[in-house]
Amino acid sequence: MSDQLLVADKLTRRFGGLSANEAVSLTLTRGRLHALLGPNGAGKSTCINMLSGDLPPSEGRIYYQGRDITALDAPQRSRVGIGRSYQRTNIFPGFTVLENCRLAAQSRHQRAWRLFANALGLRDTLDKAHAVMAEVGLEAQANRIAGTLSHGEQRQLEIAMVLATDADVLLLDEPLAGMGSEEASRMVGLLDTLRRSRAILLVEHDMDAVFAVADEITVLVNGQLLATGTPAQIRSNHEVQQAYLGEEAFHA
Amino acid sequence: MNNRIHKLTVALAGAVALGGATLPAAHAAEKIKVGLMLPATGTYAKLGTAITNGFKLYVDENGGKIGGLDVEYAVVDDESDPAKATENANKLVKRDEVDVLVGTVHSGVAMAMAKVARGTKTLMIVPNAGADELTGPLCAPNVFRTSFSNWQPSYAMGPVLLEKGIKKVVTLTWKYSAGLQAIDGFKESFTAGGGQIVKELTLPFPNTEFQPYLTEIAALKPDAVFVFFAGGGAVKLVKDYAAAGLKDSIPLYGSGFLTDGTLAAMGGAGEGLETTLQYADGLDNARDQAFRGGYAKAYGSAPDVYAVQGYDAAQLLAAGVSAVKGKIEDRKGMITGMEAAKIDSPRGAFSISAAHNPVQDIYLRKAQGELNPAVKVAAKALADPARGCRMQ
Amino acid sequence: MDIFSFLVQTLNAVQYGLLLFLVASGLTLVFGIMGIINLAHGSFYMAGAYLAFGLTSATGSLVWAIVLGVPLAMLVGAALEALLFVHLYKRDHLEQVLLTYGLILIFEELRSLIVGNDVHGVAMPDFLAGSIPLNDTLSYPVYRLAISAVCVVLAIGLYFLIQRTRLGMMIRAGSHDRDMVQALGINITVIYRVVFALGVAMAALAGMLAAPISSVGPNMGGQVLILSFVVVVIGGIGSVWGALLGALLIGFADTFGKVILPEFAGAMVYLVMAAVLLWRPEGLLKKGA
Amino acid sequence: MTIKTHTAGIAQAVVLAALAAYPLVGSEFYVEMVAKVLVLGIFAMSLDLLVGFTGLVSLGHSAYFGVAAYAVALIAPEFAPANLWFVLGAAVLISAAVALGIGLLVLRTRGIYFIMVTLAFTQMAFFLFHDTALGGGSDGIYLNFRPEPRIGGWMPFDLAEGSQLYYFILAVAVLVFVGIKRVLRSPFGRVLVGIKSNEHRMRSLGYSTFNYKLGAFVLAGALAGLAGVLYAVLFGFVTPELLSWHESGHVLMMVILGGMGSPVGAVLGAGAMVALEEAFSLLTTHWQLLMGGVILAVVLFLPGGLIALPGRMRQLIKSGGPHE
Repeated sequence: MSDQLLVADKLTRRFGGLSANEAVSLTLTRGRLHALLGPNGAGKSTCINMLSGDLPPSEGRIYYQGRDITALDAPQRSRVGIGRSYQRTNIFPGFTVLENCRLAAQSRHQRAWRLFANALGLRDTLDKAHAVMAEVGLEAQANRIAGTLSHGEQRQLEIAMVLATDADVLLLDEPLAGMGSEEASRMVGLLDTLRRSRAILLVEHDMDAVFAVADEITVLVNGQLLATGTPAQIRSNHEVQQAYLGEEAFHA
Repeated sequence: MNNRIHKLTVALAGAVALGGATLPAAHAAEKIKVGLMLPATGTYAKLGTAITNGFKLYVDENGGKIGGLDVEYAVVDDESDPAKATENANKLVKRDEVDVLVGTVHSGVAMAMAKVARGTKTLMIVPNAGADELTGPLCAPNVFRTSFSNWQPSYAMGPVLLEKGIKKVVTLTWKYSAGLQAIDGFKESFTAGGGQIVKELTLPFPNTEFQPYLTEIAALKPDAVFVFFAGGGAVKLVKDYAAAGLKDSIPLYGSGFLTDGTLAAMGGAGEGLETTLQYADGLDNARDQAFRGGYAKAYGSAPDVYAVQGYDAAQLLAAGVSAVKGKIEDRKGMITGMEAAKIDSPRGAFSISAAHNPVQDIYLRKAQGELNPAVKVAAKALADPARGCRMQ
Repeated sequence: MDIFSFLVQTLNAVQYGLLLFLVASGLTLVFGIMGIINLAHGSFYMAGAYLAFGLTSATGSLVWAIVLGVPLAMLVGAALEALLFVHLYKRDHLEQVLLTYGLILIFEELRSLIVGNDVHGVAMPDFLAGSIPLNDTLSYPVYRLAISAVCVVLAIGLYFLIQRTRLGMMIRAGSHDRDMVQALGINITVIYRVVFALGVAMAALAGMLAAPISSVGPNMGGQVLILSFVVVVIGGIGSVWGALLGALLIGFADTFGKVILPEFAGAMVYLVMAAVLLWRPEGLLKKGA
Repeated sequence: MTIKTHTAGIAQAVVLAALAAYPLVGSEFYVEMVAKVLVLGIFAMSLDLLVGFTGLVSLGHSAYFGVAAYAVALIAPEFAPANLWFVLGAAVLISAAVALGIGLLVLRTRGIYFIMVTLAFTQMAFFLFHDTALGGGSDGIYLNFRPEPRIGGWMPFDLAEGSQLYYFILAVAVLVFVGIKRVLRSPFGRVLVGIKSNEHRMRSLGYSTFNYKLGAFVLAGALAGLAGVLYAVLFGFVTPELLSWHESGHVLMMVILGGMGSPVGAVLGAGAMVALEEAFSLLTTHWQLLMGGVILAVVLFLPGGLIALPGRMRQLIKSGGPHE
């Protein structure tokens, strides 16, 4: 099944004696958006960090298109095609929006040895940067310093940078955090478009957004996988209701 | 040669230094311009001051003149930093256009100065730095020394120890050229007379944690220990040596710098130490007594060996200037005059060897209170072997 | 090396290590709690030694010199913190390095201006002046053993101060999360001033204690500075126990390096440091771990 | 923006013209001093590549400078001039190789630990030359003849002649300046600046930052080596102190004084440092007191260095001066 892009097989991560993730398995498929839910401290960040290579798992394996990539570090995974955004905005605040995107695009074709080439003269990279800015709607802000953008725009930039790396697996850590409702709905629209050609893992608190956009949901509690299924299955799952969602949320 | 006065204007925007106005100077033959390149800061600052004082004392005694010429000074603080030495020497030679370069304490810095002096044919007098090379492989017609070679004082110690019946010696010094050369000098005369060097201990400069070496010395149990140290390191070694109880069982000997200007700080631990050097306290000569009186009057303190070396640098220069009757453009004549000079030094008269190093008596001294009175002459008119010197 | 020599060398190593710990502990405290790299720490050591020299000459005893000198050093430390170091908290390491490097130059020149360039000695108190014979040739100075004892007492004292006292609690809190401590209503300004004064006083105390067995002279702070940095970094920045461990390690490396590998004695300390950091890039006892 | 680049271009041309014309008017000593400033400028630019652009604060940069200087003195025959191109190439390669070896190890550490490990390696190199007879021990070693830039039988210029040496150094400095500028706008250079800004993000974007940092470290080491070669040729005397951590601190100071993150700033810093030392030492023997004061003042009141001075003044004027 070539559409199964990323497979996590029983990932476990321990910190000292504590297990932050215990045998968590999930599958990301092209064309589908997979949401990761769970209360604070459930181990969502640990999980996404293991997938992106920021944190090595204590046990378990990760496969990308059937290839074992457990041993690859973060840059290598990015180059394979796994891109991620961060919960706390993680951009280059002193650079222009264009340069943020351009640096991201350059990572696909790094040309480190061309010491005397002009980076701004590399057409493919520059075109890519403009393309992703257009895709997320930041084209008009290209020459602004990234640190001066509004919070919502910085979240958009973060997504644009991931897109510029041509990733076909997107690991998005709370992209809606701190956004106004208008910005948020635009972002949800964007996610909807992005999903068509990629596999997306979405960690998000905004329940309405998750249930609106997700194809599949995994619920983590105390580092353990509680349930996986379609939004409808999760909604009706009794354990999930007990442990996490609470009765009220459903009948509201 | 005209003197130029340069003002350094620094345009910070471009970091461009622009040359300034040129002023016609006074007639050259009336005065001699002396470049003093000595440490005014750092570990050797005190030595630099003593040498300067000694030099100026001679000039002042002669009515502000050297060999009949008025003296003008140009002074540079060399910080005892070899990394800046060439540039500092150039300041005096090329910027201030001095007639003679006097300096310095640190051997590495003196080597750099000698390089500049050789390149520019400037007359140079070394008032302290003992590097054997300066009057050895690197000797030059225009480079003189009024102090010593590292080899000299310690070479004189070999026979002294043999005479006392000492056969087995451990040596200890910092691992730097001055120390190693001094040890070599001692080793040469000591082993030639049948003595044996049990072990040569060295510690990294300027480390002063002596305890491991003292333990090793105690285990080796030699007849005596010979060391080369100066300044703060000398103070610490002597105190540690005494505190380890070694002073009474294994006598300590050293090159004279061990106890010069350091006895007060040793606080009694240095009492009775025997060392060899080209100068001593309480020498029975009128020249020395006059010098000491004059120095004390001028600077309010007793002179040390460094002051003597500075004083003699001025004397040697005076001999050169007198030989050409003030016509210092006659470099060759000056050099001949200096080579022939018999310097009436407070340390006792000395002459200049073919390699331009003093041929001098080395005294055996025994520390008493804060003084190093002479016991006897350990080596009469000792000349450095000047190995590798080929004077062009 | 026979067993006797080995034991004595071990004693040398421990004794030297403890002395290094004394200097380094103040550095690691300031480092770990305030996040300040203080290159001028060696200058405080030098100031302590000169203070010992001056006060011993004036009062006639090193004991009095220490009794008077330590509070004086604390005052100076507090003043320096209030005037200068307070501006450094928000700066990066690079600027701290530079500013305190500038301070070294200033302190060294002030020393030269005020007390000159002579080398001085300081007499040790009479009751500690003796030596204990180890065998027929070698004896061990009582004063060195006394210093070791003081260092051990100080290490224990520091442990209690940090682990068991209210000030220590505040210090530990401050080192972990400044904002939280502020929120709890603890006055961080005061804590920092006290910690810095303490660090200065400890460096000065080290200088005063070392004065009788070393020589008091120009540039004496420079060597100690680099060594204490090595100790702090090996131990793990901010960890008092790490500093103790690092100091002992350096004591052993230096002592046995000189005996066993004299050719590499100069580089030995740095070799050990490089090796430790390549093995554990954040020091032996990383803080909080 | 364009006007600004324009004035900067004019300013650079004027400075270059002034530097080129200087030997015609300046005395030998000051020509040599400006040559030294240029050498130190190259040295400072190489360090700025690490400190100002990649965010790696090295307190051991003098190792590469000193190793190359020693290489020149040791490779050159004692009684004859060496071939300039050969010693230059060999010495720079040696520095680069040393930087590669050390870089592989030290780049595993970060922050203050990085500062300290770089210092440790410099100290080791220092003791290597200070404690062994390899390069004349603690007294140092002479380079008796300036190398000859011979290509076959042809000698395009003669370094034994002071002004020709000056122009050679000036040419190298300009080449390094232009070269670094170009490297900084290359894909490689942009990555370095990205690493300084946010290394974590660079990694998650797919850059193996270790390799880039190592590349920068080696490049900086090679350029420091180039400066070391010029230093040895200019002064003809090489001493262990060139490798001491004080020299590392000295060049770091130049970078900060001028304003890090700018090749112009690095050269400016080298010039200002030499000029200040010269001016202060003429004033008093306690000149280090003044030097310390300047360092304090720069860190406290001029965090951007000299290069930021015009901007700050402009701001002051715009805001109507301090009295309003």
